[in-house]
Amino acid sequence: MNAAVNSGIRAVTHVDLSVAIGGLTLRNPVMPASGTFAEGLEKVMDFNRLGAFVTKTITRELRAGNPLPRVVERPGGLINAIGIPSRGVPYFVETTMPHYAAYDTPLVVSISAPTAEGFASLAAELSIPGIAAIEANISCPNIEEDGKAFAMRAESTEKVTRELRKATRLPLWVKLTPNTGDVPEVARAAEAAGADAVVVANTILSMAIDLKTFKPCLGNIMGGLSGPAIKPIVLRQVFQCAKAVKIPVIGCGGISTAEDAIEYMLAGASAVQVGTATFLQPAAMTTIIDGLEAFCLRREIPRVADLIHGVVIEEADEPDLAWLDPVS
Amino acid sequence: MNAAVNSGIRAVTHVDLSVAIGGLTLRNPVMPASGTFAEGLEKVMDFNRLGAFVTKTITRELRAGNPLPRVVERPGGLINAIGIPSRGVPYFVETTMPHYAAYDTPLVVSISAPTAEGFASLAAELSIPGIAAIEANISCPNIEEDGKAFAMRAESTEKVTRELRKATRLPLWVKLTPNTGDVPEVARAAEAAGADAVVVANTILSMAIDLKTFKPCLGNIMGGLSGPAIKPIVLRQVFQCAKAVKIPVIGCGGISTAEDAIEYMLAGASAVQVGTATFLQPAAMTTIIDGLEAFCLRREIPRVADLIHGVVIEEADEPDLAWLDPVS
Amino acid sequence: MSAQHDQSQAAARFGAAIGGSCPSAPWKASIVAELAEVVRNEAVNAEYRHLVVNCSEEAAAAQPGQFFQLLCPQPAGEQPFLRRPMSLYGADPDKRQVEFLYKVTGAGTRGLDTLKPGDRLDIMGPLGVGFTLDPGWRHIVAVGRGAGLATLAPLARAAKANGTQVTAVFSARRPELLVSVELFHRHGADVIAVTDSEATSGPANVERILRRHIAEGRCDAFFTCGSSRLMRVQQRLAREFGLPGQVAMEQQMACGIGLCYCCVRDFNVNGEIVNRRVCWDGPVFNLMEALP
Amino acid sequence: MSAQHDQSQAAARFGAAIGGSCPSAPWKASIVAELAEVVRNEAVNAEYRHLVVNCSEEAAAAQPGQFFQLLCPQPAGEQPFLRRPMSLYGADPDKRQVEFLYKVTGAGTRGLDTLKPGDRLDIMGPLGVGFTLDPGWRHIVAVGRGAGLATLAPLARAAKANGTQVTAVFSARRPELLVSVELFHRHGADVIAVTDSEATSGPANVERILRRHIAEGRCDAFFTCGSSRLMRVQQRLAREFGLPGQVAMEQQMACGIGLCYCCVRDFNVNGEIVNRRVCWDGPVFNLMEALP
Ligand SMILES: Cc1cc2nc3c(=O)[nH]c(=O)nc-3n(C[C@H](O)[C@H](O)[C@H](O)COP(=O)(O)OP(=O)(O)OC[C@H]3O[C@@H](n4cnc5c(N)ncnc54)[C@H](O)[C@@H]3O)c2cc1C
Ligand SMILES: Cc1cc2nc3c(=O)[nH]c(=O)nc-3n(C[C@H](O)[C@H](O)[C@H](O)COP(=O)(O)OP(=O)(O)OC[C@H]3O[C@@H](n4cnc5c(N)ncnc54)[C@H](O)[C@@H]3O)c2cc1C
Ligand SMILES: Cc1cc2nc3c(=O)[nH]c(=O)nc-3n(C[C@H](O)[C@H](O)[C@H](O)COP(=O)(O)O)c2cc1C
Ligand SMILES: Cc1cc2nc3c(=O)[nH]c(=O)nc-3n(C[C@H](O)[C@H](O)[C@H](O)COP(=O)(O)O)c2cc1C
Ligand code: FES
Ligand code: FES
Repeated sequence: MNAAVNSGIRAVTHVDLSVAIGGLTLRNPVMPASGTFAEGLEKVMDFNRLGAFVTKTITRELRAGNPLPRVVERPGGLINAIGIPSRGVPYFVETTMPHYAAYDTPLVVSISAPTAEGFASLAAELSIPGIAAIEANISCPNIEEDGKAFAMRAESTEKVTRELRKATRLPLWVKLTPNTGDVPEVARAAEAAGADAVVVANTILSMAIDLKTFKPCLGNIMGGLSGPAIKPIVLRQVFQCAKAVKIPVIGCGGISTAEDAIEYMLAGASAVQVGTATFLQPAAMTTIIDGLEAFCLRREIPRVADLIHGVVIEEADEPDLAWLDPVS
Repeated sequence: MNAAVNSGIRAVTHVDLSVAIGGLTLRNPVMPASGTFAEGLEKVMDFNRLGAFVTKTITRELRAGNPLPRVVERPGGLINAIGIPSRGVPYFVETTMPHYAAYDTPLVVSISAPTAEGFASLAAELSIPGIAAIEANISCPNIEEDGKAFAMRAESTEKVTRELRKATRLPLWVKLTPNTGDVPEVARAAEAAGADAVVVANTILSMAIDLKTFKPCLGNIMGGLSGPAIKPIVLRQVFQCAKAVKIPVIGCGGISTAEDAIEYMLAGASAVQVGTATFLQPAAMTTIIDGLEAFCLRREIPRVADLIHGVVIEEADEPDLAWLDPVS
Repeated sequence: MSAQHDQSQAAARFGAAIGGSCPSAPWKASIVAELAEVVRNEAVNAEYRHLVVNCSEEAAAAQPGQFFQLLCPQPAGEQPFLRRPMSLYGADPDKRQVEFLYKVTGAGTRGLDTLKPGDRLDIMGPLGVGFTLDPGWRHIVAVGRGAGLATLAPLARAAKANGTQVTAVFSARRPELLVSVELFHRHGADVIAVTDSEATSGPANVERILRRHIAEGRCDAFFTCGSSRLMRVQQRLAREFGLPGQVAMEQQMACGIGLCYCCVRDFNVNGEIVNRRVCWDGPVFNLMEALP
Repeated sequence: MSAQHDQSQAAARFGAAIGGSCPSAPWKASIVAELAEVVRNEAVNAEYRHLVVNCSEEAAAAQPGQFFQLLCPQPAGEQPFLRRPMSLYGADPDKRQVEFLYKVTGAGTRGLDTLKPGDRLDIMGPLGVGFTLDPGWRHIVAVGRGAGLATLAPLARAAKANGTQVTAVFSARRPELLVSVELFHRHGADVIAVTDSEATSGPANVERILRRHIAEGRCDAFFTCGSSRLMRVQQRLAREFGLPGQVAMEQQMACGIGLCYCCVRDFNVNGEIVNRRVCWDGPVFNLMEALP
């Protein structure tokens, strides 16, 4: 169909799963989404199979996180307002990092701060051996008032990314919010300011009300929606961003199966992050890796990277009626 | 819990379902969402039971609509890129309007145009007996390039609403898009420019790719997501808008049951529109009306309008652990 | 539709206008969504299943060519969201039953396949405009392929009641995949089977068969469904011999009742290209206006 | 956890680091999500159901106080999204079975209620930190109410194996709602039932019972679950008499394995308020550190 797919090789017997993400080469494109991963999963899966580790967002100061209840379920998704409970940097460096040092998998640390300067100094402090990349969570909808965040606007994104870029030589990933009208514009701002990749996206600001008590279901009133419900929305944003920037886009939103991951890669994602799916199927990430490999073998695609932005867009100036007649 | 709920009346034997929406009093708060309603439904339900009729968006010029396929389903929702196939104003006035004139239910006509002036002249032309209100669809994500629309920005919303206000004395409802970062700001702009109500919201711009062909599932590449999947997101936007403006907010997004409608009213909606649910249960609207009445009777709420913005927000400065101990 | 109007106006006069509080208004639905009870759901060959359900009076009043929208159960791991259109395969107003003949192709029909007698299935209908039989026709020819055979099936019985003789030309990949041959025989129709495996299903052969019928005065009208290739053959012959015809069309559907405009197709109405909703203006259309 | 480390490092050395292409790596899961087969799912009284499933070796190795996350089937019209935490009610490593005792309260447990023998249920576990039995303890007292009785149940067997005598003080609204009394008797435990309907379940009466046991030297440690009111009584007595104790806590859970921080509670650790994840640091905690 497109060149990458019919690349002339007859029988693909081995699939190269590796992908390049802004300075890093990952053994495969599958990694956890920040805040949905911790050491507990090592009892479920072999950590050496993952493309990367991504930590829960950490902050400089100690934080308690949001009031309870912190999650509420809805059909097809989860609304969370965990907030960012954080034990601070020393705890992270002394206790969390050594844990992951045992594996041959790059460690990406997610950071957040209330100011651009705060982001920069935190990034500088964490630019140490053992950390492979920094993911700047400038999109968390819970910590700023009424869900606002840096990533809501191109200007604030450009500013914070520029400060971060000055502060670290590590690969810099910037995680965007889906809660804005023009995500590709924000992605361009991050690229212009020196980001090595953008992660699209965080959760979608949402709400739920309890009909028994008439109170919001979450202690924080509003929270972020994740899971299958948001997949078509974030997939569209990934598609738009991949057209807008040259740096890699990492897709994140409702990915539960290998098919979901492939759809994201076709839309333009160079890698994917898996969040809520892990809560339902703790081995989701390794199942997805296996499924990616099987799909490429079946479709004779030698490198998983060939899928990236593989969506076939045809000019259709009149209705395509070809599928209408499946029986003749 | 709140005053409206325990209003001192012991046994409610009759519920007043009427609501006031910017100059109109509706017999109940339930009406169809534009583009999901037509005369076919009169074979399914008694049209005299609806709060209002809302037509498919019409334009001045004849339009063909988008290339096929125009819809694709996803778990919990539907992505559509119907576009606005329109037979123009004369056809509407001569053929469609008489049809609805047979009922004692107000007719709301949804209009769209590519420019503010186009909107205004269309509104003027349709300010005729038989039309109870105008709903300006300034949010349709399919007609403007890459999903942009007037309702993406406060300034363009203010401008188009001001022109519309000058052009008609009919109640003016402005339908907003959920695809922007600050919906309440846009709602405020519509209010400032003279809108009588805002409808929150249209569909959420989305995408789906076919893994067999690697092509987008929709002829139009992108489309709008509707149905249960979007409910938590739009509910949040209704809550934010109801805090931001004094004019009524009409909630629209994923409402399938009376419980959904109540949740929207608690969040701040004065009325609700039902779209995709009708495709699955054609009598969804009348079922919701019955359910609203039954809920109010059960909870001893004399007027359905008492539900509006009835959500109970408590200051919670520490985790609320009360629910933890259901057994003692 | 005007009857509808009158009823609704009556409702308005008698107080339904007061709103939600008067569900006992004299208005009455002619299209219903209901939980029908599965009586039978069995394979008829490697591809097709035969589904019979007990239903309401309104649903059992369905006419040949009309269809239903089925809310299919979720098969394991899949979540079909929309209803699925299925032609009426048979209706029995006395027993209050309707029948469907469906091919298992995707998530929705895989869901249908899980139904067992006694289970409930949410069916919505009857929908759309069906076939019309002119009382003057003495002999009609029905040409179908694939699921089109299901759609044409109720014609056999209706034609018999109309005193019209039917020849059915049925096309399939292999003889064992033909369906409803028995049913046509039972109603006194002739069935001519053409198949890919026997190399008899090509347009040239079908045209030969049809010309023979026309020549023998045994083709007052064409009825067709399921193959645009065969439809084109009939359009050509209908034009040549000035014969009328009807075709049942398919199209992806969301609402099934004319609300959403996702099921449109182009039609050639006296040289002008006109856009119509298959679910509401059809699914049965004038053969000469259909575009492949 | 350090054993895990060693295994994973070994895996790294032996080539698993090459990535997705080596699923046969020597690494082995100790927590699994699997499709267990339902053996039994029956009501034990008006509120509780007893569920027995065939499972893997890993799951059947669950310890008293640990729990599983069950992916409940969807009951009609409802879509529970998250898994639901359920305490281990019994485990048989030989038969490879685990048991649960659950109360039907909402969408998830209504879904569990639809399971029939032979059906599959996706269970994930064993999860969390369970109870600890000191080999030196001769007599322990277990105090439970509601679903807490399910959580305490596997203690009866473990205590017997440890040579420890158990007195169970079971609280319920009405006598007929008490569960697992038989089970405790079978393992040689004394059961004292207190109920609301007989006005014996108040804290004052429970305190009297506990004080008698302490006075008689029949309370080396407290174990409790299901009532913060009764927990406070035990905390007071434990402090007064310098006795150890363990409490199993509940909290809403999303992941069940320490990833999401939705299940946190505050604990008083030597006067300092500390935040802990019930699913990962518990669900069993030091009685003296728990806050109601
Ligand atoms: C008016 C009408 C009558 C029909 N009658 C019959 C019948 O009697 N027997 C029968 O076997 N089939 C019939 N079909 C086709 C049947 O609707 C499809 O096979 C069915 O919807 C496939 O659903 P699925 O979930 O199994 O497949 P999927 O491929 O998973 O469906 C995905 C989507 O595409 C749509 N779709 C897929 N194939 C078709 C198709 N051929 N036509 C229209 N939409 C399609 C589905 O409705 C759904 O929205 C009819 C179609 C129409 C429009
Ligand atoms: C570690 C642990 C062990 C448990 N063991 C048992 C047991 O052995 N037997 C038993 O009957 N119950 C037990 N429970 C409680 C059980 O998990 C809930 O009753 C169940 O989750 C209710 O789900 P639902 O869908 O039926 O109710 P819903 O009210 O519809 O649930 C809505 C949400 O609230 C959560 N929730 C509701 N009630 C509770 C609760 N009491 N504790 C925690 N979360 C809750 C659900 O998990 C879900 O996320 C245990 C809870 C925990 C945390
Ligand atoms: C419980 C929970 C906690 C999260 N915490 C964080 C966080 O700390 N930092 C962050 O950048 N994103 C956080 N996220 C967002 C996820 O990383 C991810 O962007 C989002 O959940 C969408 O992906 P999914 O649909 O696969 O879950 C959190 C999500 C969940 C569900
Ligand atoms: C098939 C379809 C067509 C639609 N056409 C229009 C339209 O013409 N004008 C408009 O303002 N909204 C249109 N909408 C949006 C709906 O009015 C509504 O805002 C949206 O679907 C969300 O509500 P729901 O989740 O209840 O469907 C359309 C939606 C669908 C599904
Ligand atoms: S399916 Fe909606 S108009 Fe035909
Ligand atoms: S439930 Fe996720 S951390 Fe405990």
